Amino acid sequence: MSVPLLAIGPAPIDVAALAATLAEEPAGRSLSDGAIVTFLGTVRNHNLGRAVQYLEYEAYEPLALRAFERIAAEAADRWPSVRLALHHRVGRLEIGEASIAIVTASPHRAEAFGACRYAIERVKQIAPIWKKEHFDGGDVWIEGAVADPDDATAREEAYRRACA
Amino acid sequence: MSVPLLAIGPAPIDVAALAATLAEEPAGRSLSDGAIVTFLGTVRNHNLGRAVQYLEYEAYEPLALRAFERIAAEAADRWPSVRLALHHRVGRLEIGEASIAIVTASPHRAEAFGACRYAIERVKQIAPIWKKEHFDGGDVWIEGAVADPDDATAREEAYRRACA
Amino acid sequence: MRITVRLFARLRDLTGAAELTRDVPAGATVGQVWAQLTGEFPALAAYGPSLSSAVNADYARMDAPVADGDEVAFLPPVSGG
Amino acid sequence: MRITVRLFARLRDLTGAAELTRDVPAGATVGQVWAQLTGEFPALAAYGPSLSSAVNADYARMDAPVADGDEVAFLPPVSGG
Repeated sequence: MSVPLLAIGPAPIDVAALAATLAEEPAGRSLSDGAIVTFLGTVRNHNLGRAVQYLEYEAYEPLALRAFERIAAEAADRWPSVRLALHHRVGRLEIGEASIAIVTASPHRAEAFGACRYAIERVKQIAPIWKKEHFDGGDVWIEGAVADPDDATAREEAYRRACA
Repeated sequence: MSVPLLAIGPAPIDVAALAATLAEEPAGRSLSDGAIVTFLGTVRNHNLGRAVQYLEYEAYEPLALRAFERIAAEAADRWPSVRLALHHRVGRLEIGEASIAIVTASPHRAEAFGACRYAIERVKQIAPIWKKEHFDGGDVWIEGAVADPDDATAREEAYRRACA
Repeated sequence: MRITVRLFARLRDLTGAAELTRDVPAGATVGQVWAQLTGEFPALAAYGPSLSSAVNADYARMDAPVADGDEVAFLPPVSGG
Repeated sequence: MRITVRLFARLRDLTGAAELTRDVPAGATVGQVWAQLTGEFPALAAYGPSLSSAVNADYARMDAPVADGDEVAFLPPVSGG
């Protein structure tokens, strides 16, 4: 089963399909990979002391896809040996479900780890996606980073967290 | 399907089963996890300029299991919020097959990434496992680190690579 | 000229609209569209300092020009992942 | 006293044996077992500086004592992962 390398939508994330696609494209390339790193972000039952019931993710999808393309390009620029796949889910997500999956493959592990961590940091910085937390007693939009893809300081912080 | 959290043996690694087990044990604990990081080490078709045909892994299995337990304990000591699963395969492995899978789960991503990277570094430092590379024209035992679990410098280096 | 305004997350809740059609003066910038919108929905004004914006699904700065038929989006701080 | 010696990877190839049974003097250390072994298989000697060892499947230093019936393992540099 082949899926796009970068995607956003309401379907549950199929990590195995994502990894399989990355293994197939481009043909034969994965034969030189020795390291595959996967990050899954999942819905926690608690946040900031609140008992979470479920999350609702909303996105500006065409811009989110462009942000993913930008992130993939930034990662390729810093780690040329790495191939990357990224799926983000939107809509209602129950506790334990995956909101995001990032898979990186590379000949060596340092690059795969670095690019995977970098990608999730950048998603949190610049992807136009929002989560509304429904907890016992109410709901609230979570507001994190002011999205600015050209902010060099934010990008540096993402590299720092990626240990790059 | 439930599998041991730490294991070594000739069976192909079932990452999905490994992740599922980690999600189930202890019961309910995974509900507070927001981050799951997986590392897969796979057999590359090239190494040091040689065209690799296949690898043969050999281990001192009971000591390898103890080394995995030690590594899990070291990770738990440094990252108490992280749960960890680790499977290593032995025997003949073809190009593209996984020799090792490490899965870490934690409420937050920094800890899951750190512990996962730490664990693979430590496996390469202290697990009594050897690979024989069969390449076009011959074979060679790969010899990496002198295994010494008490070597504080090696452990520090693993923390450093884990960006901890 | 006529543009489409897209609003997300709490901005959508505050205005009650995910999408609005508005007439703006020829030569207007993204910032002028925002100013017009905060005139109409004063509760939005608090988001001025933490706002991001896009034109036709591409990030754009507040001084970017807007053309007839454009889709202008305003984004509160993001929380994906 | 009688012990079992386990050899791995290239050490196994050099001796042609994964497992040996050997008699060693009472009170012998891991290091003395190794010395006896390199007497028998001189090709092993090169591994002295990069050797690890274990007694009964637990890492042990070269000065660790060995008891009757123990399994003593010698490990070349590792390459798992």
